[in-house]
Amino acid sequence: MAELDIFVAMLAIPLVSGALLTVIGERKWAPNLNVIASGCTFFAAALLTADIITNGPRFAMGEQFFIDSMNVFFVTLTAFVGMTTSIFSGPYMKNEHEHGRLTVARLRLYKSMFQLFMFTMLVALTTNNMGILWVAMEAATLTTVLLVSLYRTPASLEAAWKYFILCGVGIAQALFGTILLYFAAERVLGETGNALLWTHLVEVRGELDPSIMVLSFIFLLVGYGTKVGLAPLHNWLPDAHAEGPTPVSAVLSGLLLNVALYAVLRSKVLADGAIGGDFAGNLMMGFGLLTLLMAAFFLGRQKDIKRMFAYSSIEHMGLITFAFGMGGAVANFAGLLHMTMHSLTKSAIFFAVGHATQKSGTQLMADIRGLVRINPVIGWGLMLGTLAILGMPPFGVFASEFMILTHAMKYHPWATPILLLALGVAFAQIFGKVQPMVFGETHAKRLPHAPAITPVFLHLAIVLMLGLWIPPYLTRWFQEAARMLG
Amino acid sequence: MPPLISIDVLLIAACAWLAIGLAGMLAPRRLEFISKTLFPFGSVVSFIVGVTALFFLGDEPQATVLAIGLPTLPFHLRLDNLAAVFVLLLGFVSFGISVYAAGYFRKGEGAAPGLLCIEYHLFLASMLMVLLADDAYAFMVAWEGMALSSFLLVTTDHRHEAIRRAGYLYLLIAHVGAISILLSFGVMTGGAGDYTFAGMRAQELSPFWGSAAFLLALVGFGAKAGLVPVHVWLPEAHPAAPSPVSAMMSGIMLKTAIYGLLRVCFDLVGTTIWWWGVVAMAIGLVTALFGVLYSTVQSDMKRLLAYSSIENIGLLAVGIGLALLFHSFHMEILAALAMTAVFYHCLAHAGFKSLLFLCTGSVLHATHERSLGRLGGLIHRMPWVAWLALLGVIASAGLPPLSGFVSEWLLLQAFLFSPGLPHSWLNMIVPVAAAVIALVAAMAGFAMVKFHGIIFLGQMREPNLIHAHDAGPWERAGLVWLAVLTVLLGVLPSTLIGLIDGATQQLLGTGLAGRVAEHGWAMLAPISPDRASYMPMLFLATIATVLLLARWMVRRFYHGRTRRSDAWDCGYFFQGPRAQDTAEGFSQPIRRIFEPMFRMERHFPSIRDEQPYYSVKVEDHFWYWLYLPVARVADWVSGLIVRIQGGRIAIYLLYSFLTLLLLLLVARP
Amino acid sequence: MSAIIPLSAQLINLCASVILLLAFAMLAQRRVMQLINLFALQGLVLCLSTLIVAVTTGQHHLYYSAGLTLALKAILLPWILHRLVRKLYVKWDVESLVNVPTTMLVGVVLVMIAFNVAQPISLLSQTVSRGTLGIALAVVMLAFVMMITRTKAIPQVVGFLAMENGLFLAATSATYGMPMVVELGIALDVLVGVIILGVFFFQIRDQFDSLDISHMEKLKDG
Amino acid sequence: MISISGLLGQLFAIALALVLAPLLTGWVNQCRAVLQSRSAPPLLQPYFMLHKLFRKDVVMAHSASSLFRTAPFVIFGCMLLACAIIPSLSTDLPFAPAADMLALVGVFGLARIFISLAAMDIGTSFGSLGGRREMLIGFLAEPALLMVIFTTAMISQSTSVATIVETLAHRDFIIYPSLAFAGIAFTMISLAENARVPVDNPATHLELTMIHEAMILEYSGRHLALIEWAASLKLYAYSCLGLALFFPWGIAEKDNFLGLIGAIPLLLLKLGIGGFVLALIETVNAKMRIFRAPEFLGTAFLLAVLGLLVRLLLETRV
Repeated sequence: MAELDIFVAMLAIPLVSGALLTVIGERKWAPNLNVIASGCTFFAAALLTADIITNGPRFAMGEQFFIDSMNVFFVTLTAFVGMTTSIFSGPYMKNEHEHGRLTVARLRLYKSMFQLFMFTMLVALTTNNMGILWVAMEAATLTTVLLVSLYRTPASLEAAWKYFILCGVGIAQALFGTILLYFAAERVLGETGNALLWTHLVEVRGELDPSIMVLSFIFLLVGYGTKVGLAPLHNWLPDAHAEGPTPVSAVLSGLLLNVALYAVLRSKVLADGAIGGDFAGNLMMGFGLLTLLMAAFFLGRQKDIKRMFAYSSIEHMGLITFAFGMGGAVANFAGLLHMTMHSLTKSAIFFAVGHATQKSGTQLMADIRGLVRINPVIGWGLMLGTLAILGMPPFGVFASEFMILTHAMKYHPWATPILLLALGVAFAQIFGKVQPMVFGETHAKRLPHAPAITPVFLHLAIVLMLGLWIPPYLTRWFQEAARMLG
Repeated sequence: MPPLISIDVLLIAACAWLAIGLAGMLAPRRLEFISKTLFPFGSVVSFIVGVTALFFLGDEPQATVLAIGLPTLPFHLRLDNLAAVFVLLLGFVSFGISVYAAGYFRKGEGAAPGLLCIEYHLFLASMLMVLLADDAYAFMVAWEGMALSSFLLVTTDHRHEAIRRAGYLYLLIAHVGAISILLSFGVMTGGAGDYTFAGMRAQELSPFWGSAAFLLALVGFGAKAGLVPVHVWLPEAHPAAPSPVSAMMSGIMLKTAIYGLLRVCFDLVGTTIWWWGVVAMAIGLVTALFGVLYSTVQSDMKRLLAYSSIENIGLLAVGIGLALLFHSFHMEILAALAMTAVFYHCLAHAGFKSLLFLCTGSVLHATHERSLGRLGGLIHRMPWVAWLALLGVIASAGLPPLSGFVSEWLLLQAFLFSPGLPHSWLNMIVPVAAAVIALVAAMAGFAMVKFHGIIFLGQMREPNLIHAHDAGPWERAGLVWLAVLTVLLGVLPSTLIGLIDGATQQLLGTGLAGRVAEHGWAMLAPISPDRASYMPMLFLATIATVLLLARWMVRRFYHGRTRRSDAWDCGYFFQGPRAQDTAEGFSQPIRRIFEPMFRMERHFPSIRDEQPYYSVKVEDHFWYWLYLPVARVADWVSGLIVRIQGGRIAIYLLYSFLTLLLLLLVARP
Repeated sequence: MSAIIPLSAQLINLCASVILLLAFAMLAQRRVMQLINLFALQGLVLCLSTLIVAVTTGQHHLYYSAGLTLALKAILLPWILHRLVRKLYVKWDVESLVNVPTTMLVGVVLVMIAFNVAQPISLLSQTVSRGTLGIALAVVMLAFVMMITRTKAIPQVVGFLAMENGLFLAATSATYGMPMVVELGIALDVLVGVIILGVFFFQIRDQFDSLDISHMEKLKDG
Repeated sequence: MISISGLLGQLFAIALALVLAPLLTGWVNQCRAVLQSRSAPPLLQPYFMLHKLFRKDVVMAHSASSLFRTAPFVIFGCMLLACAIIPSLSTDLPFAPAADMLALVGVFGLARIFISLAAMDIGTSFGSLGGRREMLIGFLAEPALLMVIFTTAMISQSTSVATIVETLAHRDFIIYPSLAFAGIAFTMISLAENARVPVDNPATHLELTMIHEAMILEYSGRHLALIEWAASLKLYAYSCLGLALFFPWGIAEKDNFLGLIGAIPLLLLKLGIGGFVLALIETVNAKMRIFRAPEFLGTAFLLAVLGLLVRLLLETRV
């Protein structure tokens, strides 16, 4: 079975290369291996996607893994952003090394953990087992904890510690939720090992006991929600984003949050089936709005650029959660689209931010000035990325925000003022801070290694294209996924 | 292959602009190539756009659907008469501006030429798309694209903090406005979820929701047009931009907001309630009065013009309000009169304001000076610019026989025949509104005399002005083209009203063309010659004849001898340039009469001062009444909310715990 | 619900109660070594209770699960923690943000809440150990409180691990344990987590000269 | 379209204006001198002045530009156009449709802008002071004038001068209170616009109080002559306008040649009385400080608006 091989390859490449990099990560060509491995992963993911598009959903490794149109889309996205991030991190990490901020050993750690992180995320996305999903999420936390603390500065340790404890506790709650889910499922499916398999659960979701599922969903939402960054569980997120190396911030924002949200979505589908009504949806909408509003007001007091964009990620996660909370084909479509756009745009922004902070030697926004004058490409990348993330057409973020807003106007008009207030405030705050960084005068010098600008513009080009034209097969794919989410 | 229809031509034109912009990116530093090849190409496209619209006017609407956009909502485009009037404006005015721009951009000023080229042409293309858009998504994309590209153009010279601030303020208010517009569209779909304009037209809205849509649109488009109190960005952004861009923003972009307002009020909402007109009129009057008052007291030539644009937008809003009022009472002829005035003023203002902004551009290039206090006497060095600016000034002051007068005349005519409205209150208010309009028109004259007199006339206030040079051939050509437009609009009102009448008919069901056409091209009598008429050609001819005849006769019967000498010094020894009125001095009466309208910081010299000086800084009340309080509240809320992130992990855990507990106790399906 | 509760169930309930008691004891404990010992004891009782369920129901994988608990939670983790405490010369006193009586009072309230929340569900369960679901939830919550109130890194981690104990108890009480693959995964995660934490402790002490997490309040907005 | 008689009438009206305008100025000066117990200059003094000025060389400042030289002709042209439009003898004027009342105000505005710009052109302190003050008076007087016109336009449902005059001249004798308000306002505006006491003093050369004179300080020779002539044309135009609006009786209608003949003495009589009244007003009033002028004109504006409201309130139901 060729498809199976592709799938196994996709999981194996990061795992093996992660292990390999642990051993030989100090070699000169190790960064290239990192890029090549990520490229191969993406290639495998693309093949897998092509296969799923033509042949429909399929299982792998017994029933333990299941690839359907919903997660294959996340898989491709994850593999793609993983690849571009690895391209970006090459020169970035070299510069960090030359600045003396990272030793060779740490670089090795970085590369191997990056690959393992990719592995855990791909597992989390493709697993059919809600338990394995939990395990993979926890493993993703562990790998990223090491990545966040890579600099070993007091601040990065503090951030990593908070990240570990808060997400550890959060994920423990998700485990409780998973146990309750198993409990509910076991009463229907019996004591087989299949009771946590999502494909089975979906079939019987109507029969799951509602009172258990209510508790289960609350625990799952609070648990995975911590990782998504829903307010008021988000406190780890800005610290971890700000203090880790920038490529890590990019994948955290661009991928990890998505994967956590994916876990919430899987749970929601089950909860919806069991509980009926809008219980899960309403909870998510409430969390989404709260998160959105809070993050928007947080933005105003930020001094650190990565921290600010971390809050922007929280804000967008709030918006996406709200969209999925509304439910229905259109809102789910919009939510999925927005996840894609946010991943691509935010990671592009972090790429640009990474180079910008390296150039300026600081993450303090007040000290970063005149990027277009030292490096127009990076400056414009940051400017366009920021405009895109703020929902300026013709970038794709606007397309999804447009759909979310219009859908909200139709079904939940009361929420529109809150959404708009938050979006307006976010615009004012972020743009007001980014503009003087990009424009104006500067005294910064050039860097020893030229920045990798391809990823930034590749991402932005895709976002731009999706804002103007979504290819039909992508539309079909989104629609199918949206339908699965109910 | 189907024949090429107007909308196709326009689409191709938009693509051509984009292509020209991208071509600029290929060689971003080659100024000669960009300014002497690409910009002229762009101007040719502009001209084609204008001509296409000219030939289209009066035809049936043409629609098309592009395969881009959202999967559920591809780009719908439609060219109808309303859009065509504005496309006409866009094409012909931008033609002049592009020709001018070909000679304007220099080396070493602001951004790379290639960047300017792409931003400039993107701006043009997005404005065209705004006019063609026929669904909410396409409209918003084009609308924000327009805001974005113009923002980038405004911040071309981003090294100055003030310009960055201006750009920020501009984009922020534009964005808030866009949100409001989007909401308005949302309301107009009436919950049906059909975001095409056709879908919106099909909806029957209740008065409440209709009013909501109207008010949201008024705020949204008002933010772009510069209606009070969302005008604050305009006097900052317009002066900050390079002059061709200022011209384009004031001349064309503001009109797209008017277009949007017309589109919503008369086309999409479907119903009209009389008080909408009153609201629009009231806001318009306040805006006009505010704009003109502030324009008289400015000391920066481009700010002066920017405030004058606010004034003109106010007049347009008044016209729209009046049309709404008449329309709601089914007084269609009068509504058509007001509407024609609106269209005409759009065209007229686009022409003369672009002309004036371009003139300031030439002055800026020649002198590197924007402050009125350092200019003067430039008519000797740059006669072309000075005389062409004089045309703009006369038109802008609303004086015959140029374009500004025609629209003001039409507007006042509409006011004059307003009695007969079924509300006695309205009957009282309308004349008062007319009085305010009259005041505004007269004060516009004051501001314009100040503008022209202080820049071009008198003695040079700074010695280096002697090195100023006149505009180059490209710039001159652009200026002449716009001046010609201004004159044509002034002297051929009947013909032009006949042209744009299709749009009036489309919106109101009736137009003025029939009545106007009866009296031939020379005479404008929209209702009947007994009631009111205006023959600009005769007007112009009489003055010209008298002028020439008087000159000839004086020389024939007496002589034409002239001698030069020093100016009479009235017994004062010192009569240097410093003795002339300053810009501040010129507007002193206005500041004195309308003192409460301004927020002034003045410093008066006292007897004991070692180095006495006088200074005055005029600021906008709205900053202190509206914007700063809002910013302060937002900041205060931020201050409260960030306390959540106190840094203590125990507290974070507590949040998590309490959330869980709360959900366990409270959340029930 | 039958009037006579079978012996096995009585034993399980007893074990669960002991676990709850130990959770309270940990909440009140002021010495770090004692805290670790209490945690080990909790692991032991948890293992015992799993074993009883396994014997009663004959579920094979529960034996493995009990063995895993014993190895990991009663022996390996306490040992690692002990070593860490000794190597790091941690002060033996444990400081609490809130005084102990208040914490206990809060704990009692939480237990009531946990029981109330869990009761309707536990009735649905068919396992012998179903009554203990409420206790499991209470243990989770108490561990949570412990994490909130402790200012040092190690007690916080112990709290975290105690929470895992609660979860494990829940798993056995409600469903006779999770599928084996999941349990293995969880165990692996916990182990790796603790190892990473151990590494962390050294780094934290190097950087902050202390394991007092009140030093780690620099990253903030408010 | 344009009848020969109409054209002749038009040309006659223009010629009459050119001839009568300086005479009116002379008459006002004479009346004023008599009222102020001075010995009067000859009635024809303005003609002598014009002749003298036309003969003289022009002395121009070095800083004078082309605009400075063009302005007098434009101003003269504007005023002549105004006189051509305003019916003095007959309403049968072919030029009348060229500009209605609104355009008439526009013509005055155009002239004002040119004279102000010309004043600023030399770049002396007095010139710009005069220009500024002229614009100040202008922007206050112009809306007030428009309001007066609105009042009359509403009565006749037209802004065409001819129609208004015809309507007002041939109405039944109804007392229009609004016209009283409008009349007072119009008088005040005329005083201000023609640089008369109490707003300005045409005879003054005291630098700090002058307005009109300050603007034309630099003019000499033929240019000054044209400006002076234009000033008297303006006075004539305003007088005729006032007479036509408020005392329209006797102005000939279309195709009424006899009426035209009868209208001439009547016009002279009315102008004579008007000139005397003007002189009287100038004599009994003192010149105001320049900053009282806005109040004065503001009052005129309010009166005009009041007139309009009165018209709407009291007269529309009739």
